[in-house]
Amino acid sequence: MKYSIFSLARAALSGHKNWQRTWRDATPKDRYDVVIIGGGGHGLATAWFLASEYGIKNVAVLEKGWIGSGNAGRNTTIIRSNYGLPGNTGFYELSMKLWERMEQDLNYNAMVSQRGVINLYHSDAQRDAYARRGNTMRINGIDAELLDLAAVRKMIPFLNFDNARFPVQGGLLQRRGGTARHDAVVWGYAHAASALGVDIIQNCEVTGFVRDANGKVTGVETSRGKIGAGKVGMAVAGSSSRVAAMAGLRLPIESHVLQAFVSEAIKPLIPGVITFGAGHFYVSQSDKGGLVFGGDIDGYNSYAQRGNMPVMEDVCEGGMALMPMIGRVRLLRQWGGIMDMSMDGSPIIDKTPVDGLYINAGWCYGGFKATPGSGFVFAHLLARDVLHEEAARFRLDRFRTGAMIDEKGQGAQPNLH
Amino acid sequence: MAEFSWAPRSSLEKALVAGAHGTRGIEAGISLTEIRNFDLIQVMARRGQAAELAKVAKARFGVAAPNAPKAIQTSDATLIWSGPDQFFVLSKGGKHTMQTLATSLSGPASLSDQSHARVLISISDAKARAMLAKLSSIDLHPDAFAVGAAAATSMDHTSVTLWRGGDRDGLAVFNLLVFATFAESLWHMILDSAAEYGVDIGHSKEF
Amino acid sequence: MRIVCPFCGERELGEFTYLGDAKPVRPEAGASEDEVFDYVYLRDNVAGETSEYWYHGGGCRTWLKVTRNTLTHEISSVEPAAGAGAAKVGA
Amino acid sequence: MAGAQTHRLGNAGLIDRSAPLNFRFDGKAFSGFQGDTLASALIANGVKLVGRSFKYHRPRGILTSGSEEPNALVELRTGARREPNTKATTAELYEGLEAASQNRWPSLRHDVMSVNQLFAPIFVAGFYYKTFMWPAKFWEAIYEPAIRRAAGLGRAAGIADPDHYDKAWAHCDVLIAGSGPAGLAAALSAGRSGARVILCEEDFTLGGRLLSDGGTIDGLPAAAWLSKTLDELAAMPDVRIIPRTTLFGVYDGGTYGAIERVNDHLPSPPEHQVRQRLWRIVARRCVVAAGAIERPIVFAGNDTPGVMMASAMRTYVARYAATPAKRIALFTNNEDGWRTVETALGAGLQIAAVIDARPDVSPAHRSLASKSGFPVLHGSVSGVDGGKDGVRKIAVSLTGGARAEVEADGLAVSGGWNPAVGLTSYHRGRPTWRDDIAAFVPDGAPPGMVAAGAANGDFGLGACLSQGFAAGAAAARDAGHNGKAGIAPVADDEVFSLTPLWHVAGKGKAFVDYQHDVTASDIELAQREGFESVEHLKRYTTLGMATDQGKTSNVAGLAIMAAVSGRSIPETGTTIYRPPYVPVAIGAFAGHHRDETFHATRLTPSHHWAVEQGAVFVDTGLWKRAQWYPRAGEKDWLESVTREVKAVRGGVGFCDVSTLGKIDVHGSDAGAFLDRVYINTFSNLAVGKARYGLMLREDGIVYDDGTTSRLAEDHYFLTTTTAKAGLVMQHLEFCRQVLFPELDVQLTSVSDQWAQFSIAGPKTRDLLKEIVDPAEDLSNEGFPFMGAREVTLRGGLKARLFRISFSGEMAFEISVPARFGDAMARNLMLAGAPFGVTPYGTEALGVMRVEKGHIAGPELSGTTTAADLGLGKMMSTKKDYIGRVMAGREALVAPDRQVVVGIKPTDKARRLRSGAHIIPKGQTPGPGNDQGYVTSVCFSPTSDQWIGLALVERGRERIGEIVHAHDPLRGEDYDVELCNPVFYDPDGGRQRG
Repeated sequence: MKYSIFSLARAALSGHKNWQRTWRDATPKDRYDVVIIGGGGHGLATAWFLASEYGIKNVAVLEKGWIGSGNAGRNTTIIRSNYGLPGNTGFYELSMKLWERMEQDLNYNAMVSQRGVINLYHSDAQRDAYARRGNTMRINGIDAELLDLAAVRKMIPFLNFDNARFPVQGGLLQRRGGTARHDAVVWGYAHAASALGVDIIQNCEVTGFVRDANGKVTGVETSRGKIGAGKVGMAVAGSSSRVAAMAGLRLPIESHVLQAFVSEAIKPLIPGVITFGAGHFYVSQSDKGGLVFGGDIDGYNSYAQRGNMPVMEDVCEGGMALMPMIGRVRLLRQWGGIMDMSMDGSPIIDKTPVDGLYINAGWCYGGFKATPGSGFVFAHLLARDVLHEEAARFRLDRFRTGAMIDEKGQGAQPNLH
Repeated sequence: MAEFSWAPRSSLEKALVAGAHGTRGIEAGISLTEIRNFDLIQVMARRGQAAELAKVAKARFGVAAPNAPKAIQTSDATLIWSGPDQFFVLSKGGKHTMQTLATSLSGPASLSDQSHARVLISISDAKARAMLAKLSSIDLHPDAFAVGAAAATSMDHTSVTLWRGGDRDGLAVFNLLVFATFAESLWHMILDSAAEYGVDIGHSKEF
Repeated sequence: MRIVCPFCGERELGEFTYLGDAKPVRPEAGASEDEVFDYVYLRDNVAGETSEYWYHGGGCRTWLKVTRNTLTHEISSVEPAAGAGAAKVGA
Repeated sequence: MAGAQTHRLGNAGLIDRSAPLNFRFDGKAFSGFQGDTLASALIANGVKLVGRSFKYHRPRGILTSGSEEPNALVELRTGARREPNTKATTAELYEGLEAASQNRWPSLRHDVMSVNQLFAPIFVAGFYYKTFMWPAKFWEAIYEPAIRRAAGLGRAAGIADPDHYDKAWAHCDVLIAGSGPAGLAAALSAGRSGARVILCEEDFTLGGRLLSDGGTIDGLPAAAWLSKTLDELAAMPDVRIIPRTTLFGVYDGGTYGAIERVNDHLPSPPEHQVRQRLWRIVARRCVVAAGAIERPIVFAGNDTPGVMMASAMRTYVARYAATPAKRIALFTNNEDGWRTVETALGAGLQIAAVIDARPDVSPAHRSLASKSGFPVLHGSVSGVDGGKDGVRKIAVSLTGGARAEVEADGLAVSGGWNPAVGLTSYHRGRPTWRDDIAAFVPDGAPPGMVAAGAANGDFGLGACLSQGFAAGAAAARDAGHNGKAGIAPVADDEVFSLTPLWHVAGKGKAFVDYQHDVTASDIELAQREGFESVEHLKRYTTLGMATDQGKTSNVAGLAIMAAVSGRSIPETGTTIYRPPYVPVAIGAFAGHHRDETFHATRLTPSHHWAVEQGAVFVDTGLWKRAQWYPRAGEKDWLESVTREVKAVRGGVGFCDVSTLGKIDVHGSDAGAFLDRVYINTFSNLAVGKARYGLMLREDGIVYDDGTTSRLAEDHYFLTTTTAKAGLVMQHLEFCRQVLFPELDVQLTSVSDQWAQFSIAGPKTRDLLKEIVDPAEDLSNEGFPFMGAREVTLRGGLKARLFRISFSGEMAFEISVPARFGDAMARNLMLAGAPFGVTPYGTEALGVMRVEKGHIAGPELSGTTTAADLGLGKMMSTKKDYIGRVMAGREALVAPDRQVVVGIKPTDKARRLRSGAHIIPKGQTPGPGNDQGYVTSVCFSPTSDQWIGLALVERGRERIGEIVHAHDPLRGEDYDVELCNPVFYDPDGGRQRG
């Protein structure tokens, strides 16, 4: 059923008794052309693009729990394409353009809201680094503005301009950046992919790979039986190392916990996404009214999906340093996700050394904004066996050759990215 | 020729204002005293020389140097554990300087002068523990941190050395070595934490 | 999280800095690019008990080898890391 | 004058009638007493309508008496202290309190947005995912602003919080959450055993349900037992009870978070005191005695003001002597609900009827009913007639199908009790289902934690006491304390007979989640659309996501989901429990770390002297560094900086460079050690000499640079950049301890020990001769370039002198022990006065380093190789060192890498800016020809134009080429020439002279 205000009004007349499942509750078939491991945003987007762009509809998405139960459902919902290095810039802009048409593509309101993303700077050196980044964006056709102090004051007057330890000097603004409703992205892709014939199979955990005599992957073993596959793509974020290990692969990835926080709902207070430049704090306000905020990863390997107090304090300290008006707003809930932190802070989308197995991983704490782009280029790779031109540098062997994409310049230590 | 004055100046020279601070009209719950102008030498065993160092140190100081987080009072110095196979020698009046220690210790140990790298603050009175609980994550309960206990630890994300000296008037005395360039900043944090209890501030040339 | 420093006793997480997996051993001089690549970049990234380097920088400045479960954060042992990453010459 | 407390009982209660308090709600004056909450005081004044719901703006009244309250949320206080979403049920009344209802306009009684109720047929769960998509541009412009305005609850102050917060640590053997019978019994046994105990109580009065439900313990009335117990605990020196404190989270290693509302019960905190304190409690064991939360039953009209939880109703009557209603009906499915009847009757209130969903009622209650003259109806409440002024009539579906009506002005509801399973589930343990109480009980609690009493699903007073006592004793024993705990307090256990009832089908909206307006039909819709997983249910309907985190709604919601999806409740499962247990002010997590004390500040030894000189300071990491020293009449920073540079280049100047990291490297293998961490060799450095060194990360990228001097055979003095000082120390310790344990090396940071000054300019020697003992030979022969040794100053002070130059001038760096740093600055001014000595700041330092083509932070970006920086030749081929192998990877030695070059504008008047990109001349900028960027720029007084450094593809091969600087961010485009990065004195004659 097509979703619209008219269908809603019609449904209201019948007490909403006629709505169908948002996606079909599929049971696994014996074989698919493509099996995607991971029913998060990336996996579901990949399936949808396979079906809609590349005409490959005999596709299954296997999800260990409920769809969107990983990082897709535990992030701070920010979308942006303000990256500074070749390889990242074009890719994230591709993703941004796909965000901008997502709702019409999917017939699902994911509440993509381009209210702007500003990264504040507090020193000349930081300004220069943002100038470099912003110019990269502009050269790549992406909107970027470098704001001075007066402009920032006008735009977000409630920051601490008067007695700050690290006074704000300005900011790099991407007006097209913003937020999207994370769960709705998952449900929207599931809804649209399912409508095109993709099987979404929940509560189906992959426990191993089926290999032929040459070592080629020809299917997966799952908690719901063996499923054959022409190709297998993994999009399992924090579980990448675990799944890759089933195929005998070691990855340049560590799994880390990133915490995020939401406050009680309050009336509109914060316009877009604001990122503090002198501490670990970024914040936006959800449509429901909660301040959604976060900061740095905890810094140690973890699969626990929860973190500790030092980071919670660090983040709130950043918040109080930047906008002391939030002192009496209450933190309502904290949670943690498993980040697949790569060795250069940038993602990996590539074939693996194992024939038939494709990898989509290493998104660090930035996977949400990549969702549509990741799905698009991963679908391209699975369909055509070549990397999409906007993902050409996300090769797995770049660590071996030295062609890293290291935005933060921290080197082979994942917890510093 | 210009007349040069080489007056030493503590990092707290400006920030420390002697007298009362914080809540008035109650007996001060915190006493803060900065001890100025001391000698502090870091003694580190050379590789494989820890036993030898222990031997010569015992000969030099008359008591065994600490090999666990303790502060040991000798007749004219305090030996404070600062890490495995290393300790500080804290003294006054030039009794234990780089020069005087080198003669006895420099075989099995490397020495590094830290006399100017730290500020020494003594914290005491009835609310000392309550105030320190705002700055220190370690357990300072009398059973857990007895007289002579020491810790290499952090306050306000800054490394410090903390040890418990002899009690004064039946109340615990905590000594704190703070990095000199952080001292003014941490001092303000201490004052903020102590203000509610009422503070008596001073400085001294003696321990 | 609390880590029992073998020298200082139990201390708060904030006194420590994490580095990473303590399993890889630095290849000796003359090792190939492939060997060093493996050491620098590839990780088992275990979901479960693993040994890792932590630095007690906010305390006694000792590098520690901590055995910790990445699923539960429970720590089962802590020891000095002295020599843990040294090339196994002649091995 | 405040109105009369029309709904206050004449006696009883735990309020202090000798301490009347005035307060205002929505501008109207009222009065209450010390010991009231805002909610109890409003009830005492007959106020029923206190808020509006989130989506439909339905009128709402007070539902509970605790922190689980979903409805009675107010904006407390005014101005900068305004606190949105404050629960009236936990806010302590104080003199002058001001509160306002929220989420309504123009007033609580006449809320325009209640028109939303008309659209309720469309505003079902998730309706917004299905619409507002066309046209795409309308989302940000029209739909979303409207949604945002309508959503949200209270208004934040919008200006800086004027109050202070702090954070503290506490340590104990046994931590106890809750001071009800179970918690107090645990404190008694643990305390008597000799354990260090901390007990946190959320309420401002200790006692938990004893305060409302009374009872008999050890033969004493509850109040007497409570008072005796508190006296005993107070006498134990290692038992600490912290009221107004909620244990909100449990973290790793037995670390717990608690929030103490130190002064929230006052209009504002007294001077020098904090508003709230965040506690980080380290405990060996924890006993959760946080009780249980009574749950509503979902029926049409269950959100009408005047419908209240049965336990809350009797709390208001018994504890606060306030009467929510005069004629009360009870709807219960369990025995415990009947206590409200007993309390109400005892207070002289009328009972209209008891509607009991169970097939049977105990004979005792049956006789109470007949004695007191109220009917007992077997059945369920199917509707409520009432509105914003409260309940008028209650519709009842009797077992068997008949209908009845009850006239009442208050309806007490009890659907049973849910143990407070939050804390025990925060390490992702999933609670288990117990059929006998139809509730989840703790399971999989974090290590060291147990639940006791009602929190463990055992609701009887006797069970609470015995379980709490046993848990406290066991916890103390586990923590190593075996003292005599004595005998547990004894009380009888009440019967808790319950017939599960979650949802009464009927016409009209039946609310599951009051605050988020989630109804039973929303849950049915979610199931129909496939959102069957409880996490999907929560996310789709927003069930349990409000400020109460579903404390009253979650279990009912999943029970309804279980019913419609044909699964059992335990099969349906719970969502993940997440801290904090109650919302906590963000300010409390920050404590002192806000505003100027956000981070520590490091001051150089000459800081206060520089302040006297009028320096402008810049933040460099945690440091405050003098950036330049403006003089009267100078119009801008550029003029000051240019003067400083010229003064150095033409005479002499000095700069405090104490911020550099300084490390003593001792030991017989110190040289061998440095050979392994630097790309170049230090073991062959002569004593008395300094050398520039570059270190890589293990991935082959440049990590840091600095000069290292050899002061003795076994003693090097290493310097790092300011930015990397701590990290390099950590890295070197890793190398020393972990990688190269066989080497005899000792490392000590001496960054704070030495005050270090750079003295630069052709007249440097003249100045030094004034201050250094005349016996010291400072001539080129006696102290050549890159020399390093100890010297004596006039007056006898020892200093270290290094003949190194960052500025490219004849220069020395001089170090004195830090307490002499202030004197050093003053003495340099004195000694240099005849030569026009000029103090200079980091800006002039930066200008001179760019003029000399020295790399610094912008070039050490963490992505550049030694060769990129023009330092490839330093890489020794004769030894192994950190990063050597990875530095050889193909992409890191590729010929088309971006490398450091100089740039100067072809138009000499043109200003340069860092961050501009380099594009080949004549080409349209695009991703394909973006060949690099400008890293550092300055106005060079020496060249009399702007100059800069840039990282440019194949830059060194292109010296002399004119390229295009493209800076669309700042709307600038201009030509620059690629040139040798050493603009000044390229052959280095001046620094050697």
